[in-house]
Amino acid sequence: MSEIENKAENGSTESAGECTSGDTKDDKGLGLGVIFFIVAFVVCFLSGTLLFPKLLYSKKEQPFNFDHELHVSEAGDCDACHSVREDGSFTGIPKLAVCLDCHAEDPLGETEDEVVFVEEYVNKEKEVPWLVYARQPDCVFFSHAAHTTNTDCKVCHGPIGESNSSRVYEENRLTGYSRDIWGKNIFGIKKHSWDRMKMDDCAECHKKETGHQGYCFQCHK
Amino acid sequence: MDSALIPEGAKRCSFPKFYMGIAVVGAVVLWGLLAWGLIYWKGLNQTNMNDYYGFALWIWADLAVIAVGGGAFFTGLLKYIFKIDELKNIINFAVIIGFICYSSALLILAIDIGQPLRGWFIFWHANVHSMLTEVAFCLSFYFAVLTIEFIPNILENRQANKVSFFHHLAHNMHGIMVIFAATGAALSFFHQGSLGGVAGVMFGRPFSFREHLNIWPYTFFLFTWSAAAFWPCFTLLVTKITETITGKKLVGDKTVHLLSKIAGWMITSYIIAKIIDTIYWATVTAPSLGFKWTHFYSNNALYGKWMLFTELILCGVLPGVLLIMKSTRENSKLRLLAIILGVIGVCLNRWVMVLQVMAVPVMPFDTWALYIPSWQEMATTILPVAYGIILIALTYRYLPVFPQEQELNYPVEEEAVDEPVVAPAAEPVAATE
Amino acid sequence: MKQEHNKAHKFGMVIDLDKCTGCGSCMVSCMSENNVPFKDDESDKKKSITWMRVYKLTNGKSFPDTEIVYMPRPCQHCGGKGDHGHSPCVSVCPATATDYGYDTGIVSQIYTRCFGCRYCMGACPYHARYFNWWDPKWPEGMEKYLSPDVSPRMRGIVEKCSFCYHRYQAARDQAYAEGDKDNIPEENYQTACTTACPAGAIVFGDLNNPEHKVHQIVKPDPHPDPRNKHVVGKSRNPKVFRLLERLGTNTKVYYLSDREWVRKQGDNYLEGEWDKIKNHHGDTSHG
Amino acid sequence: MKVDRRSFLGLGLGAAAGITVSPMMLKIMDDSSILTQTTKTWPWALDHPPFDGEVSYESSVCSLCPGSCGISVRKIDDRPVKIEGLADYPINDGGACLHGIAGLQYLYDPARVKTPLKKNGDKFEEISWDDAIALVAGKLSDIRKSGSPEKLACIADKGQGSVSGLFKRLLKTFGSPNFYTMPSLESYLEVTAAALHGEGKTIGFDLENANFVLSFGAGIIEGWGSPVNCFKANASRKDRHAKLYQIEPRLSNTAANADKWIPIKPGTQADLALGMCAVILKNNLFNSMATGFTGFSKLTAMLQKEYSPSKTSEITGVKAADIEKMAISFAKAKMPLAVFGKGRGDGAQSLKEMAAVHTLNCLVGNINKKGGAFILPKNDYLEFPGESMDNTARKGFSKAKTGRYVNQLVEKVNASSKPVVEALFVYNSNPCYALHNPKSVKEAIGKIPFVVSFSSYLDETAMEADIVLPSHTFVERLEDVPSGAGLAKTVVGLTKPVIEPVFDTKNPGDAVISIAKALEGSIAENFEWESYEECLENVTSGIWDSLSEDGVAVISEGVPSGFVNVNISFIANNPVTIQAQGDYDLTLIPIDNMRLISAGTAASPFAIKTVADTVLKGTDIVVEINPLTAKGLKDKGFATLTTPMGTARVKVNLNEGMMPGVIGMVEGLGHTFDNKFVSNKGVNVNDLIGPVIESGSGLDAAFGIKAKIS
Repeated sequence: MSEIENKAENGSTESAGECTSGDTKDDKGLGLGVIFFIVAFVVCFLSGTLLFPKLLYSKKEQPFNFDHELHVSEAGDCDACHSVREDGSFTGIPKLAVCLDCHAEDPLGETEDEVVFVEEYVNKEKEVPWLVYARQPDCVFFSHAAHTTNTDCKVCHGPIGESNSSRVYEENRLTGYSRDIWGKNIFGIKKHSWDRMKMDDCAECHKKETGHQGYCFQCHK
Repeated sequence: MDSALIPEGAKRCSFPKFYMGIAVVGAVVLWGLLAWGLIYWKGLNQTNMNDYYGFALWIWADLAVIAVGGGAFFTGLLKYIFKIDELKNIINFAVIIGFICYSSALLILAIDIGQPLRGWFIFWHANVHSMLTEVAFCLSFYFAVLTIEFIPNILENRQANKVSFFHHLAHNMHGIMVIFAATGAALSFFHQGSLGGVAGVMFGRPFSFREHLNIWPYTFFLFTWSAAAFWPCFTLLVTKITETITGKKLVGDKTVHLLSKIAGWMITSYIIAKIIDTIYWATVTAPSLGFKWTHFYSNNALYGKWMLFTELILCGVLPGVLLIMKSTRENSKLRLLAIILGVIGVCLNRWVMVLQVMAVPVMPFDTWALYIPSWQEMATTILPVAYGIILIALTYRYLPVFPQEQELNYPVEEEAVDEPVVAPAAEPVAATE
Repeated sequence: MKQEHNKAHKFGMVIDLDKCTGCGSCMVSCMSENNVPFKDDESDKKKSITWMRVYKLTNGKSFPDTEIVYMPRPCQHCGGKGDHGHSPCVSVCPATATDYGYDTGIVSQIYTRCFGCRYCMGACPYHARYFNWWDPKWPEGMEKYLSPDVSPRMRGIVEKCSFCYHRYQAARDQAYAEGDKDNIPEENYQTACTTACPAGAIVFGDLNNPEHKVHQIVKPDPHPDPRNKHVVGKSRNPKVFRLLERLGTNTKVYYLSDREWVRKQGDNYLEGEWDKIKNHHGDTSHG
Repeated sequence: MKVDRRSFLGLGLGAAAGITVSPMMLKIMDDSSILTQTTKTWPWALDHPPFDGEVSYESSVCSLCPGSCGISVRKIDDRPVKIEGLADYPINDGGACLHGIAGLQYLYDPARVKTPLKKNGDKFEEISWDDAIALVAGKLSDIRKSGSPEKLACIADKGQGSVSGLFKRLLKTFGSPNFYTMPSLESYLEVTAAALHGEGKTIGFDLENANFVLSFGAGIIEGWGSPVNCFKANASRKDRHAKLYQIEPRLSNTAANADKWIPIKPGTQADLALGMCAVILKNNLFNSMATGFTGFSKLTAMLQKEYSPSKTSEITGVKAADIEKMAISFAKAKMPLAVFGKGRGDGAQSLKEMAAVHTLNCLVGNINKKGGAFILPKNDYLEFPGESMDNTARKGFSKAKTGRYVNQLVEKVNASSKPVVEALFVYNSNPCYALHNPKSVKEAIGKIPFVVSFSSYLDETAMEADIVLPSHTFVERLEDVPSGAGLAKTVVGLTKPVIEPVFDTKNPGDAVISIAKALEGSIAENFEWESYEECLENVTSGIWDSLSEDGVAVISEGVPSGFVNVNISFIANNPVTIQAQGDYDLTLIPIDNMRLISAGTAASPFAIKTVADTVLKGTDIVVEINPLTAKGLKDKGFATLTTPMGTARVKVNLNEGMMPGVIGMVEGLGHTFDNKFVSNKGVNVNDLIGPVIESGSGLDAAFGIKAKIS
C-alpha cells in the first residue's frame, strides 16, 4: 500500500517539478538510458554467447585415449571395426570381442592407454563405456546401410579417422546429448557438413540428393 | 489510500472494501492456480478427459470466451473504420473484455496441451493445413494487437498520464489505433473463423463436418458471424453486471440501444444462416454419409433435440427478435433477457461444436461417450473468470474506462464534488515533500 | 521424386472377420512389440492404450439368434479424400507431428514432435489414436524387455499404430545389406499383429503389388467410386468392406466377412439404403 | 549523474535485447523441448532408453499351458525383448497366444519369488538355497524316521515330463504313493480313455481334418486343448468347408464362430449326447463295428428307454427335431468328430458326459480314422533307470493313495483330526486358487505341518507354504515339454533358457535332485545326476538328439493304426447325471475367456489389459445374464450374487448371448497375490462353487452351482 502511495507521490512531485523544463531533462535521461541499454545489451549478449555454452555443457573424458589414425593404418578402413551386419543393422562402436580379434594375445603397443584397456576391460571382461559423439536421440532411426553405399563416413562424422587422440566429450546438461548434435558453434553455424547433426541437416542433404526431405518415419521410430 | 491513482472526479469504494472483494476473488484465482499446478505437475490425468474426449471443457471455454470476447475487434472495426462515434463510450471496456477473453483463451490453451514445454512447436513447426495453427497464429497476433489497444487506456491512469512521455505515447497511439483496429479485425475474422473451421474440417466426424467454400467449411463463416453477432450481448451483460455492482450508470442508453440494435440484426441474420446451414447439413451432408440427423440427438442422456431447439430458437431467434424490435429492445428487462439468452446461445453453440462432436458415435458399433469435468478442469476454467473480474475491478477503479461515467452519475455537482475529494488529499503530500 | 512416386508402396491389411476368434494375440503382440505401457487399472477403455483394439460386434438380435463377431481395429492409415494423403488426423495436426508417407501410405506419429493438443484424436472417427494421460511406468526390472526399435513415449502426447514401421525399416536395411534395396519380399515386412494371429486372420502387404496376397484378396479398384468421388481403392471383392468408407477416409485396412450383417456394420446407412446397394460389392455410397 | 527510471528502462531493455539476440534463447528453447523427450527427466525415470544391439532369435517351447507351442525369442544382445510363435513348429506353426507373447512379463513379474523363503510366523524370511534344502531334507528325514513315508504328498500340474518324473521318483523312493496332479484336459482324456478303451491310453482329436465337429462346450477357441493348434484348425475350417456345431448354454466365442450354436441347459451335455446316440442307433446309422462293443446291446436298450428325442429335449432344452437332425447329419458326415471337455477342459468335468460324447465317436466309427478321434498310447518317452528302494520305501509305496484325486486328498485332510499328510510338495500348481472351494483347500494346506512350494511366484498356494523354493520361469529353464491336451499327434519340445536367471532361483529339477541327495541313503542313490541337465539328457536319451538339435521330437503323427477295444458298459449303465448344488432358481456357470488364465497362474498385465470392460470393470467382476432373467437389474449396475458357497458383489452385463436362467462368471480373476496389475480384481469364481463328486468316477464334476442374484 505504502509503496503505491510513495510511487504515486513521487510521480506527482516529479511531474509537478518537471513541468517547465521537461524537455531537456528528457533528453538527458534518454541519453543515459541509451548508455545503459548498450552496456546491458553487450553484457547479456556476450554472456549468452560465451558464458552460456560453458555452463550448458559438461566435459567428460573418454575411458582412455583412442588413436583412430593408428587403427586405420593397422586395421583398415572404418568398416573394419564399424560395420553393417548381415541383417543390415549397424554395429556402431565395436564390442570388446571385436577389439580382442587383434588385441587378444599380448598387449599391442606400450602406451598407457593400452595398459588401461587391458587391465580395466580386457582382464575384467568389461565393455568399454565409450562416450559416443554422434549418438542420436532415442526417437531417431538412422540406417547406416542405406548411407554407407554412396556416402563417405566423413560427410557426417568428419575426419575422425585422422585423429590421434580422443577429444573431450561435451554433454549437454539439460538434454544429456553430445554437443556434436547441435554443433560446436553455439549459433548453429556450420562450415562443414559434419559440423552439426540435427534433423534439419539430414533433411538438407536429403533434399539435395533425392529431391525430397523425406517423410517423418524415414528417420523416426 | 490509493486515491491518487483513482481517475479524477470518480467515486470509488473504500480501499479496504475494494481489496476485501479482490481477496475473495483472489482465493478463487489461487484455487485455479493450484489446479493448474497439479495439472502441470501430474499431467492431464488430473482431468476427466479421455481418448474419446480429447477436446472437452477447456476447448469449449476457449471457443466460448473468444466468441463473446469478439467485441473488441468489432467495436474497433465499427468505431475506427466505420466511424460510428457513439461507440467511443464503450470501446475501452470492450477492449478490456477482449483482452481478458483472449488472454484467458491463451492461458487455457497453455494448460490444455500435454507437453507445455513444446508449445512453441505450433509456431516453429507449423502445419499450414491445420486450422489450429491458424488459430494459434491469429490468436497470438491478435492478443498482441489487443495489448497495444489496451495500453493507451492504461496510460490514461491519472499518475501515468502525468509522465509526459506516457501522455504523448497514449495520445499518439490513439491516433494510429485505426491501423491496429484494421489489423485486429482481419486477424479476428480469421481466427474466429478458423475456430469454426476446427470442427468443420473434421470429415471423420459427420456431426461437425460441413461442406466447404474453397478451403473453408461453412462453420468458418458461421463462427465469425456468430462472434460478431453475440459480442454486444456479452459486452452489455458485463456492463450491466459492472453497473449493478458499482451502483452507477456507466454507459448511456443511446450507446446501449445502438449496441442492442446491432446485436439484434446480426443475431437474426446469423441465425437465419445457421438454420439454413443446419437444414442443409441435416438433409444433404449427413445423409450422404449415411446418417439421419436424429442419430445425433438420440440414445443418450444429454444431447437431445432440445439442445438444437435451445440453441437455434430459444437462444437464437428469440433474442434476435427481442433486440430488433424497438419496444422490446428499449425495455431494460426484456433487453436483459435477450442478452442473457444471446450469451447462452453462443456458448451453447460452441459447446455443441466441441463436446457433442466428441460424444456422437461414428462407427455403427460404437457408443455415446459422455463426460463430466474434474474439479481441476473446472477450477482452471473458472480461473480466467476470476482473473477477469479482478482485472475489470482494477481497471474500473484506476483507469478512466467509461467516458460517460461522470456525466451520467454526477452531472450537476461535477466540479463541486470532485475537487474537494481528491485535490486536498494530494496537495498536502506534495507540500511536505 | 517422380520416380519414387511411381514405385510407391501402399501397405495395407485385410482382416478375415470369420476367422478372427477375438483371442487378443494381436493386441498383446502389438503392445509387446511397440513398448506400450500398462497401468494398474486398464478397464477404463477410454483411457487404455491399445494401438490394436478388438471390438465386439453383435447383430443386435435376442437369444438365441444373437451373433457375435470380433473386429480388430489398428490405425486405418487413411489416405483421405480421393486418397491424396490428407488423412483426417494428418491435416489437422498443428505441429506436423504426423504425416502421410506417400512412399508407403503409412500415417506416421512422431512422439517427440507432438505436444499433446489432441486435435488428431478428435478428428479420427476410429478412435485409433491414444493419449498418454499418465507417465508410462514399468514395474522394477520390466523395462529390460523394452525394444530399442520403437522409442518409448512420454506422457502428454498422442500415439498410435504405425503398421510396425520399424519392421519396414529393418526390412529395408536388410535389402540394402543384400544389395537390392528395392526388393523387399512380402514376408520380410509383416506387422506384429499379422505374424502373431494364431488364426491367420490378418493378411498384410502392399496393396499396389499384384503379387501380394493382400492385393489379391482385396482387388482394390484404382478408380474413384462413381457414386462417391472421394472414395478410391474400393474393393472389388463383394465380401470385402472398409470401415466408414463413405466418409472418404480411404482406409488401408480392409475387412472380410461372409456374413451380411457384419459387412453392414462397417458403415452407416439410412433406412433401406443397404438393401439397395449391398450387392454393389458391399458398397456404401449414396446416389 | 542521476540514475532515473529511464536508465533502468534502458538497462532492462538492453538486457532483454542482448539475451534475445544471443543464441541462448533459441538454444534453451530447443533444449527444453529435447528435455521433454529424454527419458531421464520424467517421473517414470528410465535410466536410459532401451539399449540397441545385435538382434538374434532363439527357439524354445512355451510351457505356460499344456499347449506346448514353439516360440521364437527375439533378443537384443543378451536381452530378450519379444516372444513370438515359432514358424514350422509342429504344434503352432508360427502362431502364438497372447499369454505366450506376454511371457516376458512373467520373467519380471512383481510377485516373483526372488530367493528361497522360509515362513516365520506370518512372514516370509529369505534364506539361502543350502539352508532351504537342508531344512526340507531334515523335515523329510524326520517323517521317514517316524515310519510313515506315505505321509509325504505332492501336487503337480501334470504327470508327464521329466520334472514331474523326478518328483514321482522322489516320492516313490521315499516311500509315498501320494503323487497328485491337478485336474487337466490331459488327465480327463486319460480317464475317459481308460473307461472306454482301457488303461494307459489317451485321446487325440483330429480337428485339423474333421469336417463336422460337434463340440459339447469345448472352447475350441477359448483355450481348450493346445490353444494355438485349435485356433489354426478352426481357422482352416472356412477353407475346408468343415462345419462346427457348438453346444453350450452361452454364446461363447467358439459358439459365435461356429456354424451353429445350440444352447443347452447347463450340465445336460451328457444327456444330449446320449439322446443323439439313441437317434443314431434307432436309425441304424452306426458303424457296423459297433455291435462288437462291450455293452452295445445294453446301451441300445437303455437309450431307447431313457433317451428318446422328446425326453432328451425335455432334459436339455434342445428341440427334439433339432436333436434328430443333428444326430443324423453327424452320423452321415464324412469325417465327424465329437469333442468333450467343457470350456478349456481343465475345469470340473463329469465322466458320464465325456464318455457319452466319446461314445458318439465310437458309434459313428471315427476311431483312428482321419478327422476322427485317435486313441494314442500315453506319451512314454522317458526312460528313468529302475528305482532301488529300501524297505521303508517299499512299505510306504505299497500303501493305497490317500485319495484318488486332489479333491479327495483335501477332503481327507480336512476330515481327519490327525495329520493325514505330514509334508506336501506343490509344484507348478496353485490348488488354493484353481480348485473349487479354495477356502477348504487352504484349510487343508494349513493343517499340513510342512508345505514346500516350488512356485516362481508368491501365489495363493505359495503364500500358505512353509518353504518356497523358487523355480526358474519358462524362459530361464531347461525342460522337456510333452504335448498333451487332445492333440492328434504326440510331440515333445525342449524349453531352453534364453536368459540367465534374473533372480536366485533354480530349475525345479535341480531342486528335487538336491533334496534327494540331501536325504542320502537309498533315495540319493536314485538321483546320481550332477544336475538336472544331465538327468534330462539321460532320461530322454531316446529322443535327445532331435530334442537338442531341432528343439522338438515328434513321437507320433498321422492316423494311428491297430484295433481299438471299445467298452461302453460304463455309459450303458446310465450313471446318474450330476446336478448343481443348491436350490436357487438360477445356475451360475464359469466362463472360460481366452484372455484370462483359469489355472493357477494369473494372466499377465498385457493380457489383463485386453480384457473387455464387460468382463472386468475397475476391480469389479462383471457377470453375464440374459435380460429376461435379470429382472430389475440394470446393465452395468451392481448386484449381489449368492450361491450356497457364498456371496459376491458383481456388476451386471445384460447379454443376449446367455441362456435365460443362467449366470456366467469368468474364470481367472480374483487373484490375491502381490501384483497390482493383475491381482485383487474381481472375484475367483471357484470361491462360489463347491465340488460335487461324481459317484463312480470320483471326479469333481460341478459344472456350476445354483445361484440367485439381486
